[in-house]
Amino acid sequence: MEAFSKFVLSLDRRWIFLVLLLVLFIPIACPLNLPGLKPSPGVTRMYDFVENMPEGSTILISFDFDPASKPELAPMGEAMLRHAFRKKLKVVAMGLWVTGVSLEKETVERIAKEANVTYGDDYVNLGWKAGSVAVITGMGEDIHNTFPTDAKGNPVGSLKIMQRVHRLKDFDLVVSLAAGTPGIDTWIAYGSDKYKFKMGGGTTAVNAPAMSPYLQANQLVGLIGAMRGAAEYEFLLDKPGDAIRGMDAISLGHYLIVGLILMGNIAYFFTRSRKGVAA
Amino acid sequence: MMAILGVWVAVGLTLFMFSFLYKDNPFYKVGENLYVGITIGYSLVKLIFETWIPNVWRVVHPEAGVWFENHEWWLILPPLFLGSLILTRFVPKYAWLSRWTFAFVVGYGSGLAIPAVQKQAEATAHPLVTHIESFDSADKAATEAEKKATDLAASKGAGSDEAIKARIDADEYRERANAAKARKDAVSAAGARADKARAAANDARKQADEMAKKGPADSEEVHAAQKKATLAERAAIGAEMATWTAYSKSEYSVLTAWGDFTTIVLFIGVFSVLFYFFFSIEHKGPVKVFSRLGIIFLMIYFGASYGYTVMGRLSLLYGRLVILRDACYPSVGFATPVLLVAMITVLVVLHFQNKDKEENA
Amino acid sequence: MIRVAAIFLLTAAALRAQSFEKLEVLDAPGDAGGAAWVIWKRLPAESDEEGAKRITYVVSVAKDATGDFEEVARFPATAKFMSDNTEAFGWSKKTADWHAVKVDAPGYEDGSAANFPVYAKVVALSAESEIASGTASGIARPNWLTASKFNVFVFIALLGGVMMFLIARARRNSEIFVRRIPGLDAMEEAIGRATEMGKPILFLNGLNDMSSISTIASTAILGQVAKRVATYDTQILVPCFDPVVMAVSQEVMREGFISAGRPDSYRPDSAFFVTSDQFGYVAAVDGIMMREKPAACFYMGYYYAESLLLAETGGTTGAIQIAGTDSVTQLPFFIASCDYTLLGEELYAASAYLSREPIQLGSLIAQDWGKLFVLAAIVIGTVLALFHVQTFVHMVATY
Amino acid sequence: MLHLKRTVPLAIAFLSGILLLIQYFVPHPWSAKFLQYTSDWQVTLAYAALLLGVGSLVQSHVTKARRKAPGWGFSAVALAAFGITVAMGMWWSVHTAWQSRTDASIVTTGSGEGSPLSWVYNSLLFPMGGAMFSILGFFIASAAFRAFRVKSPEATLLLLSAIVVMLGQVPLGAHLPGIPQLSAWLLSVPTTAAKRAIGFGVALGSIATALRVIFGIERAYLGGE
Repeated sequence: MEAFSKFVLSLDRRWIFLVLLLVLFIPIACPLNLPGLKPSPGVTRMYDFVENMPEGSTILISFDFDPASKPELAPMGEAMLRHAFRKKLKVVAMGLWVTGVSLEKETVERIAKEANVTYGDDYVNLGWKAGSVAVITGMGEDIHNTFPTDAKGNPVGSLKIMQRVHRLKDFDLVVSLAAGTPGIDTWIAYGSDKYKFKMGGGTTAVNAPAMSPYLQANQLVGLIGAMRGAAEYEFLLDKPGDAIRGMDAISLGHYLIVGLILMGNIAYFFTRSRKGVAA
Repeated sequence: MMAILGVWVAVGLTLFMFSFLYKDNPFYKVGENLYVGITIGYSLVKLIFETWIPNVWRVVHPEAGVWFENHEWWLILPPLFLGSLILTRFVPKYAWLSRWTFAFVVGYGSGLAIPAVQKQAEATAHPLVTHIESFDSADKAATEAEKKATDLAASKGAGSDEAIKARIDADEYRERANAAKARKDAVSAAGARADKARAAANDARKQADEMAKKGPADSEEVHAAQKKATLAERAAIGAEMATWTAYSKSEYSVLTAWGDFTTIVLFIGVFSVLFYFFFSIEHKGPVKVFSRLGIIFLMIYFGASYGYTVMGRLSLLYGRLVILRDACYPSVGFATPVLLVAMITVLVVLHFQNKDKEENA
Repeated sequence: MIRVAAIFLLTAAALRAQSFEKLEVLDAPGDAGGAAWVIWKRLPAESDEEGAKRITYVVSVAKDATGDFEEVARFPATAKFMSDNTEAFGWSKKTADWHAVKVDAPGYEDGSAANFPVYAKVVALSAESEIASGTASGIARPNWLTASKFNVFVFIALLGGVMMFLIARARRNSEIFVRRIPGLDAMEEAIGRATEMGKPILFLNGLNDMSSISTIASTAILGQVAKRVATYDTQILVPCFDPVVMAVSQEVMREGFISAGRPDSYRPDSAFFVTSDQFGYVAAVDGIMMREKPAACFYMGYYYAESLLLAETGGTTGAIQIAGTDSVTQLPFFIASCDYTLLGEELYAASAYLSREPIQLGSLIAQDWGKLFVLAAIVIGTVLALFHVQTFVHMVATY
Repeated sequence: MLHLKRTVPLAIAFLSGILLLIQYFVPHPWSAKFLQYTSDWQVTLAYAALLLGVGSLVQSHVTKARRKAPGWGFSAVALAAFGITVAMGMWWSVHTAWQSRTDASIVTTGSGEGSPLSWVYNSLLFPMGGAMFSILGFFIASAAFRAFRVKSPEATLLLLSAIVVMLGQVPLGAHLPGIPQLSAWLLSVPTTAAKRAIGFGVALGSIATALRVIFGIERAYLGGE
């Protein structure tokens, strides 16, 4: 026991780094699907809303984040796209953050390819346009005016989905996956409050507490909070992805830290009691 | 080509910075100095094009100046003057002139800070014990007040001050009675919703069980039905909880008592922590009891906040690792493994070299 | 049924028989201009709730008496009273008898400092009839004072007054008791240890610029530290996040060395600029820590997410670490990784505590009086709230 | 001379402080304008401040490199990185301005979309910043290991509340009886109380410090003679 205490108390912190690195890497290498995920009300409400949308409804997903928030928000986008394509909904994607344009494009194309849907008929990518608030209010009046062409340069009027939607009100659901401002609050203040459409949201751990009042006030049909929320959505969707893996990794990280603290205290306890006897 | 180069550079620099976790080493030093050099260069360029040109240059050369449209041109003189004073620091003899600018900056910050912090001082004053008025008593009080108002209006005239006052009082009582009624109604409404949700959940569960009995228990439909039942049950529990919440708002219950307890704890916490911070009294006697209580609150706060942040920090780290994983594939030329192996090799060689040096010395 | 019909007829009759007693247009007090209040006394027909429910008010405004009146508000008589707008009309009970609607002056532009005339009309509609008021007018003007911030002014004036009084008293009688602050006592010890070990001291001013109060406080502490460093003849490193903070640090340290009587050992390049990028700064400072292996690290001022990156690296070099910050979110990390942490306002108290100058200590005691005031306010407010008396809360509320 | 060194700066601090303070109580549009101008001045002042910073950086690295002090090569890296970044930014804006001489507004694109600096930002600054930031993940583990020990009753509370909240965060913890509720309660009640009290103290302390600056009692920032 003495040897153990000595070892633990003089443990070089670099060993902790190495173990933490391995623990976080395990789920990346091979998925674990740790049990215990319990969907929160916000995520359940969001999932149920999409689940109950009739086939052929249109949904707008706005990717309002940059690569820094990718681990938390990109999985939400993937899960929602998968869900929408599975329910045969028509998806329009866009983004308000210029730094997130390429990420948005890559995500949408990858999931569309996976779901085997066709561009223009099943999904459209409008891309990014400068102005945030002006973009939202412009889309509230006339989307074709705000986005004359899509991200690929096609005239928007030539796309089948876009012939059905002309203003934000025409969408059955608008979702903003946002890492800050412009984001959910911008969409609510300048969009849904004024033009009256259904809004859903996804956000990072840091921003989630600030957004939850919108959920309580029913200004959002649902709210996905942080990587945990994304994992819960994937769980409801029955399609484990990056978020569930991430949640596994982060859970393991938490267990490791708690374990380290306990181990340190056991070691500390033994050295202390020994000293007590000696004194 | 530029994109792949970008990936290699990004992965390499990430690994350079991470190598600090092992120990200070040449890779980290390169990364660190690159970082410092680039950030200063970057902010200098941004400053020139985003501050100097629009705010200063354009005012002197009015083409499409942003400032020029919004401000009078002479308004750039004070900042130009104060800015030049900062530059006197390059001339030691006149360096003291820069103090004028510091005085402006510090004074400005102080003047701005005073009202800004005032906003925090909104009081924590809440009743420590919730008093919930039942509808019956509120209704009684309202009826009485209304009668009094009518009587006064009859005896002293509707326009008299006393009558107006009585009428306003009566309105207030009536409002309170209406609120009590709304609370009462909310309980029964929530109860009805909960019953409905529970029934739906039972139905869903039954259906799922039947399906499992009939068909192969492992089929996808059964899974879906079971999942649906679980979700419905969860919704029912939520609805039942909502009934409870509504109930505890309409009558004093365990939940209300818990709320009061929370308010009292909050009150004691604010009180004792503020007490801990007093500078002019020594921490002994009853003061010690309070300040120790304050320390307890502080410790819980520190622990809880620390624990709460772990999630966010690990997510960040995980995100970086995913980026490193994404650079493992052939499409980007195996950037992560190649760079990792190369770096480890160099570090091992350096380690042995240093060891030799130490032994020779 | 008969009762309802009777009330209905009565109201209709009453409304027909009455007219607007008083209608006024008032400048909205304490604003930047462009807004006015249209107020009028409740009609007698509103005397009971049923009657009030039947009346709808329509308010319209215009630029001049003959101009086009534009409808700006339409609402039932059960809503919009003066008493709902306490920031403008105060808490008197009488205000419940007046309706009040805030209107924008026609033609007003944001930021305009001119006066705008407002002409207003009100019409009371019921199913049976409608009565129109006459036209009232007023001027919407920008104001120089606001009453709603008066409590803030009183509080600041009180605190300033108490501070001046205590400073004056401290000048006469320099015996002032201040409790021990272990973190600050440890500073002296840490500087001594650094001298013994022949290693430098690292002092950080935080990541805010010079206009932030935390930075002002941290440079004041640096002055005290520099004095001791000069006496002990220790080396000090001050990597800065902001160039102005760097220059101020140099001035402060020079003064410290001079007052310790060793102006010749002051080296201006001991305070130097690193970069104004958050993590670039951290990378460089962490590097300095690993190479210079300081005997003591002082983290004073305001910090963001980098707190733990700095303090955890400093901890592994074996330095004594003392942090002081008013950044509430970062305190837990300093607590976990530093030997001593000055919590919140202790940072502001530090330079007074270290300098032991009576004037400074006097102002420190003023902070205690302020806290006493806040404590008293909370207790009084809580007791009154128990009896549903809101007056006190109204007095301290900020707008 | 002493007046210029001492009295004038104290007067400037007093004036700017008191004017900004009065500004808060004056709703008139001119007051808002005054606030806007003075805060714009702060932004413009930054140009001179940064030049001071650049001077300090170049000076310290050049001395190191010239003296060939140990590790001077790394100083050369920093200087080169600085020089190349500035050169690239300047070249790009001059280049684009030349190409579209008719449109003067294009001159502001020193770091705009598609420029070399935006590549530098995405491929160099962003990964390095992200990597430094994510090192926090490692440090939060090692700091917890070293700091959270049952050394005293207070330290025990620190440790217990940290563990409860950590367990409350992970999915499995939600199944431990009482943990999620306790965790939420700790975060909402004692935490709020402590934060609020610290906030009061900080507010009072900064008002007091600000008043000291305005009235010239706190003058350390001005240095000595």
